Amino acid sequence: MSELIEIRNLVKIFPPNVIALNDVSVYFHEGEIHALIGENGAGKSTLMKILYGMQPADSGQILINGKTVQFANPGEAIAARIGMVHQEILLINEYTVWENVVLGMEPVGLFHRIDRDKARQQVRTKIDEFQFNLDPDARVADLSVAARQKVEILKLLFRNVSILILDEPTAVLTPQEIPQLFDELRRLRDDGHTILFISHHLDEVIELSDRITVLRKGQKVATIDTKDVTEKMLAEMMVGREVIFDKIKDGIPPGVAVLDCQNISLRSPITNKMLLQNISFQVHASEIVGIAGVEGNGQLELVEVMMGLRAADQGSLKINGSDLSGSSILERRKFMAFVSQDRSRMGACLTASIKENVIMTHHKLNSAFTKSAGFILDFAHAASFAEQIRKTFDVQLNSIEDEMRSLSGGNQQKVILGRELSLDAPFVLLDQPTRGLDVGSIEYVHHQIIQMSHDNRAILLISADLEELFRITDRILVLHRGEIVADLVTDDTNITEVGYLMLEGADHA
Amino acid sequence: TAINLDKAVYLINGSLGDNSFYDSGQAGMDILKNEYGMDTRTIECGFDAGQYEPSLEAAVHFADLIFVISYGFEDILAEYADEYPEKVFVNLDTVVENEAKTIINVDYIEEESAFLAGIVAALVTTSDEIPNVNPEKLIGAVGGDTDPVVDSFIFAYANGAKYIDPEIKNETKYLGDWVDSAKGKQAALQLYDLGADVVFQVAAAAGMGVLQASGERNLYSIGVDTNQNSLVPGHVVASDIKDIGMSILNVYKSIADGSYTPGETLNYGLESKAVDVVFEENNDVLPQSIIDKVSEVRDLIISGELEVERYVAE
Amino acid sequence: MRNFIINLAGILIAFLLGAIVMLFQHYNPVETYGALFGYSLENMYSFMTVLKNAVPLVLTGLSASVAFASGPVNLGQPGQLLIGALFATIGGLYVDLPAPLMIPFLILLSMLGGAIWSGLAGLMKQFFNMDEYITTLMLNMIADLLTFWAISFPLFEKKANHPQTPRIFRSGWMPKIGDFNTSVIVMLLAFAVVWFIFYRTVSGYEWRISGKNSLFARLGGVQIEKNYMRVMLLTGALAGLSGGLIIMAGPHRFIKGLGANYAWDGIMVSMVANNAIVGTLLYGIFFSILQTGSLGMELVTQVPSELVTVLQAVIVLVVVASRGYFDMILKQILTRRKMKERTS
Amino acid sequence: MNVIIGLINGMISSATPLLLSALGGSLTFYAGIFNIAMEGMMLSGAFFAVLGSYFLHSWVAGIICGILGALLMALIFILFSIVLKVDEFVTGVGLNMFSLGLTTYLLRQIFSVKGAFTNPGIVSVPRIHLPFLESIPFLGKIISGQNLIVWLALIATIVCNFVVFRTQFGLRLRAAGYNRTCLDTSGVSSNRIQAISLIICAVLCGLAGSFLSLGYVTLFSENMSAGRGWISLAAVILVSGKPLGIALVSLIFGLADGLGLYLQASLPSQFTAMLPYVATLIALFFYSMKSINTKVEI
Ligand SMILES: Nc1ncnc2c1ncn2[C@@H]1O[C@H](COP(=O)(O)OP(=O)(O)OP(=O)(O)O)[C@@H](O)[C@H]1O
Ligand SMILES: Nc1ncnc2c1ncn2[C@@H]1O[C@H](COP(=O)(O)OP(=O)(O)OP(=O)(O)O)[C@@H](O)[C@H]1O
Ligand SMILES: [Mg+2]
Ligand SMILES: [Mg+2]
Repeated sequence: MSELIEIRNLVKIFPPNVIALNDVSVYFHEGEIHALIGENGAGKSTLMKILYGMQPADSGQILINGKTVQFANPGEAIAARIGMVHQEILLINEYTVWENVVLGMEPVGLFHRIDRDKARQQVRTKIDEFQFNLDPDARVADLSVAARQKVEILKLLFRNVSILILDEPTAVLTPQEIPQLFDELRRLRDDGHTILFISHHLDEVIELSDRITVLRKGQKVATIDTKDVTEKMLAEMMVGREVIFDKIKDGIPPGVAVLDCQNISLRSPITNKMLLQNISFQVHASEIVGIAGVEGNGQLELVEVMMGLRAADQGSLKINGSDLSGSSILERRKFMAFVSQDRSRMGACLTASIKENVIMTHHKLNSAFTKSAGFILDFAHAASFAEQIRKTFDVQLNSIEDEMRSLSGGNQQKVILGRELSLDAPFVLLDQPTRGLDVGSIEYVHHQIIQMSHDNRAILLISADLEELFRITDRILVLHRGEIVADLVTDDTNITEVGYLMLEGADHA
Repeated sequence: TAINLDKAVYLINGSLGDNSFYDSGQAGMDILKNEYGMDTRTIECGFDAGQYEPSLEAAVHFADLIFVISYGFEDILAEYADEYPEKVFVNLDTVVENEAKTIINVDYIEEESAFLAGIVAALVTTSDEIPNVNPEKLIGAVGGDTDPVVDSFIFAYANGAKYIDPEIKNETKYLGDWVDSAKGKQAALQLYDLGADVVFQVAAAAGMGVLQASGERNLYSIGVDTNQNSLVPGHVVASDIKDIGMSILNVYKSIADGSYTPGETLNYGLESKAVDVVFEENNDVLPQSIIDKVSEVRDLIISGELEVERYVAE
Repeated sequence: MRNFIINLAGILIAFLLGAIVMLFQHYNPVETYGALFGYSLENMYSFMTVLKNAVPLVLTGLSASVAFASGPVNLGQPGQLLIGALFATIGGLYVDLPAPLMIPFLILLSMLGGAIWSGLAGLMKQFFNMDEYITTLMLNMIADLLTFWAISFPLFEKKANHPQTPRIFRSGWMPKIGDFNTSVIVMLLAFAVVWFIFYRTVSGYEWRISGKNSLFARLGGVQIEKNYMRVMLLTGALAGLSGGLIIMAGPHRFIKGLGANYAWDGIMVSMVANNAIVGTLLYGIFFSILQTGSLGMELVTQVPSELVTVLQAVIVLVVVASRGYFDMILKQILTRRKMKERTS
Repeated sequence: MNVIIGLINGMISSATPLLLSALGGSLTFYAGIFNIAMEGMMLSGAFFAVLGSYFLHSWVAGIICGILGALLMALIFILFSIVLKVDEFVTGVGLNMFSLGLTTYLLRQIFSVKGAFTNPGIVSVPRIHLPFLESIPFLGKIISGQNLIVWLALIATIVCNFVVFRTQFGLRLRAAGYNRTCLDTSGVSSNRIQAISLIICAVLCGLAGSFLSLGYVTLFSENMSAGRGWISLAAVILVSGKPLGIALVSLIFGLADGLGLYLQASLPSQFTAMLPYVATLIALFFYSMKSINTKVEI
């Protein structure tokens, strides 16, 4: 194997004080699958973005086939046959699959009119060539996340790239979808493509990759052949200490029913499709109930209905006997803590200070945060509260007056957890709380969730990560096409069964 | 008391560039500067209430002779005139009395010239000599805004037409705008569509659109404030002028030779020639009979035999 | 402090560009700028004039800043100013109270007027989901025509030569202390109140957060609709107040053209100040210096007034652009320093 | 009859500048630019059109100069908003002010007048007379005799509709507005697309300005765009940029404008002048009600 890409002494600094890459040197062989792992903020995405021409490096060199290159924009990288699928999916929802795929390489006819038939045909050929099972005319907005990811990859293949960069491609996939992706990636490798991929799932890394590079805090720890390592070794290299992955939920007997959802239904006003159908379940004190399901099967809608962002067409929601079905969000927040999967839109205000982020909701519910009959904020109290969260949750930060976005994702999540758990609500709604977090942070969050259950709280955990569900829940509900198709006791089921239910629903079980 | 005539200020509440009223005053100032060697300044307040007082303050510190157009700021002008009795304030187009009775006012009797404009319009619309004129007894006017000065023009214009033939009706459109010439043109076109043969514009820059509309329709229009007859040759039949510049010169001369009386109000009507209807450069579109008729009425007004009703804003 | 220096540098660059234009036109820039600042700052009278003319700029600027920073795109300051002025005028024409009552009464009335006008846009948003950005623009035009009608007909001063109302009762005039117009005190009070509300109260906190991320605020229990309406009403009241103060401090009557471009200039001030409350006050005064001083430019050096408009435009663009540019340079410097630190 | 024909012709001529600048605005709207500089571009276009026509004695030169004048504004917009990353709204406000100051200043410097410049030496854009169609009753008087730029506006509408929804550029244009990072990572510079959309916008606004100063009337007056840029922005937002929708809204607006002048017989002119703005509010009401019914939370 020859060295296809060589990265020499790359340095990238984000002022004022983040050194995202600190003298990183690594090389990638032609025709290998090379995994990049590391904790959140280790610099993985940054390294790949620099390679893809999305960000300039502050110093260092990139050589491709021995020649120094410097891409000013992704267009140049694509011309050099490098393509990247981003951590967050970058597609245009309003466009169809084929429009997304051909964007930037459209076949045109007279007057630069897009030759639609030809474009469709070309896309269909690519789809067939790689056995992707996609409809070129489907609108991306209507696709599942897995399908969208395929569209992203298809888009790169359409550009005939030989080097594919995939930033956390499995984060949004179900267990059943992952092997399919891996098959596709292997096939690509065998075709001669080089694949660089980032993942936090060490089992996947070991299964798929040929070699692995570990980054920690902007520096390269090592590049190793996959056959020489175990999951445990990798985890330790990443975080610098030992990590355990066993089931940690202890079987404390559940208490009284705290959350009681009955017959919640929701119909889409646009398509008239049932988004939620007769959802009924209970969560008891000290109990952790998981909701498993492929993304897009009603999780988002369920969260919206429960939080009061959207009114259900029918059904009731009670917590500790109080009917909250028609209540305002504020009323609900007296009973519910909420950690969302979308930190930047729902979980935090990134451009406000950390202090201002932690007092949200508290400022309404806890009179200690305000003075003069609730009109004036007590900033001294807010500051001491923020400091307390920083200590209790071990948040790495410079100053509580800094903007929230100056924190890494993991630390942002800690701040959010701190805020929500301090609310003293009997019920906690967690929507993919560990999404995009690294192993160390996930472990921390899991222990916090267990801790909550010890405090007698009722917890509902929505997660696409089955391992997570099996690790910390008492019961698992499976959501399929807006319906709860199974209510299983975690100890009496297994990953395969749940995975099957997620994909096929109850009818086929 | 001798006042210093080296410098003068022209202070206007609006902005130059109306192609008529304010600009005509500026022409007078330019003569003072170029022919009499004065150091002159013009201050434009752009209708900004906050600018008027500081501008007046600046003016009194700059010169002893101050020409002002004071619409809306009559009170401040009176205050300043009382505070600086040794300075000469010449207030153009309105009448402001201060306690010390020092302000010289120039009041234009624009009704007299607009009356003549109405006579021209009436004679045109009833003419059987002028090409393209229909028999309908309808004339039109386009005003910039509903504004007492505009209304006094139109009031007298309609009266002038009735003086010729009581059956003549006048239709008026207001633009609500002084710069939008496209809108001015549209209003004029509507008037022509209604059957008017001649339209009088009282709309400053927006009125240019009126004049051009007359060209497009091969019909007629009457200009305002300055001689606009040549702007659309053969279609602007006359212009109702208001020569502020000339009055500035007149007042200057009376001050220079000491013949002025502080506190006097000068009424400038047709007799003074500061307001008039002019036909020069109109490409001789009008038959001599019309011009003669206008001269005849002008003489009647000047001699006092015919009194033109003054407009009173309510 | 850093902010202050960056802004100052931006202003200096803008002036430099202005100077180049003047040189091209054969005006002496030193003399011209001397006249500009001389005229606005050289004596008490001119400085007091600057302050008085800053009142509407700062108040409409605060209105825009609070609105933009809280989310609603209230561009209705011009209309709200006019309606506020109209309300104060009506109050001042028909009610005669002793001054200590009259002045607060008219102030409140003008705020009410502005708030009604912005509230109208707010209601259209709440009930019909009509974008306030368009409704406020349209309401500006409608307010312009409505007030013009009011001063031309029902409130018209008989025998006036110009569309205008009679003067309001003397008790409604803002008192003057020498050349100092007390409307400036009202402005400073309003500034202090707005600052306090925005940075110290629960509502202000909720507005600021909603302005940055409304979904987050909503999920946090903030009642977005209620706050939206409150912001619209408060910002309308501020713009209305500026209209009322123009009447009470200035010509004491509603005349055609009143308010000129103050409200649009205020919106511009808030943008140059990046919607910061203190920045709005400072830039409001700064633009008042420019506008007041432009008189001096014209009088002393005869630079035509259009050039001042051009200069203002250049200042707006360059100050904002240079702020971003300096930020970039600062980042580069920090990066370089960090690089050195790293290697040593 | 004459009155109705007049009203329709008035509607067409009021609508033309709005339509042209709104089409420009629609391109920048699709490109994801919050562009309020149409007013300034149109004004600059109107001034330079007169300048070109007067000194070069040709309306073609006038239109070209008008377009160049608007392009000058677009280049400044690109410099500040795309190169220097200044907020688009601020850039637009600054630019509109700059355009007003510049045209007024040049008017004084070049033509030595303030306010308005009109001169028989300005060559206006011709009207297109269609002798065959002229004889058709009613319609003939509408179809024939329209200004060349009116026809250009009609063609521009069709071309814009085609370009936005059918061509390569259109796909990229809309992509820039929906998700510019996606476009960038597809290998197409979104900055470039945005810059091009601004340039085309300037061409259209330059035409709109030329229509104002060389088409409908033949003169330049200070601030003669008189708020049309803002109205066209409202039109763009009202129909979310769709070119055919813009054409309809512009016509409605033009009709309201002319109707307002007619209704002065029965209402004070200030109220009739409100008609176009009230019409906009009503249109917005229906548009918003439609979208409220299909609105999904968040
Ligand atoms: N516009 C921005 N301005 C400043 N910092 C930013 C900006 N965008 C991203 N960041 C930085 O990026 C980080 C978040 O980046 P990213 O979305 O990749 O999260 P992450 O690396 O996944 O975080 P974690 O590893 O903790 O999960 C933050 O630490 C922040 O410092
Ligand atoms: N645009 C940015 N501005 C400032 N800081 C940034 C920016 N992007 C990334 N960072 C910082 O650089 C560091 C590395 O970020 P990077 O996104 O490369 O991490 P990562 O390894 O991809 O993490 P994750 O696994 O969460 O994706 C982080 O500390 C992050 O805060
Ligand atoms: Mg990453
Ligand atoms: Mg008079």
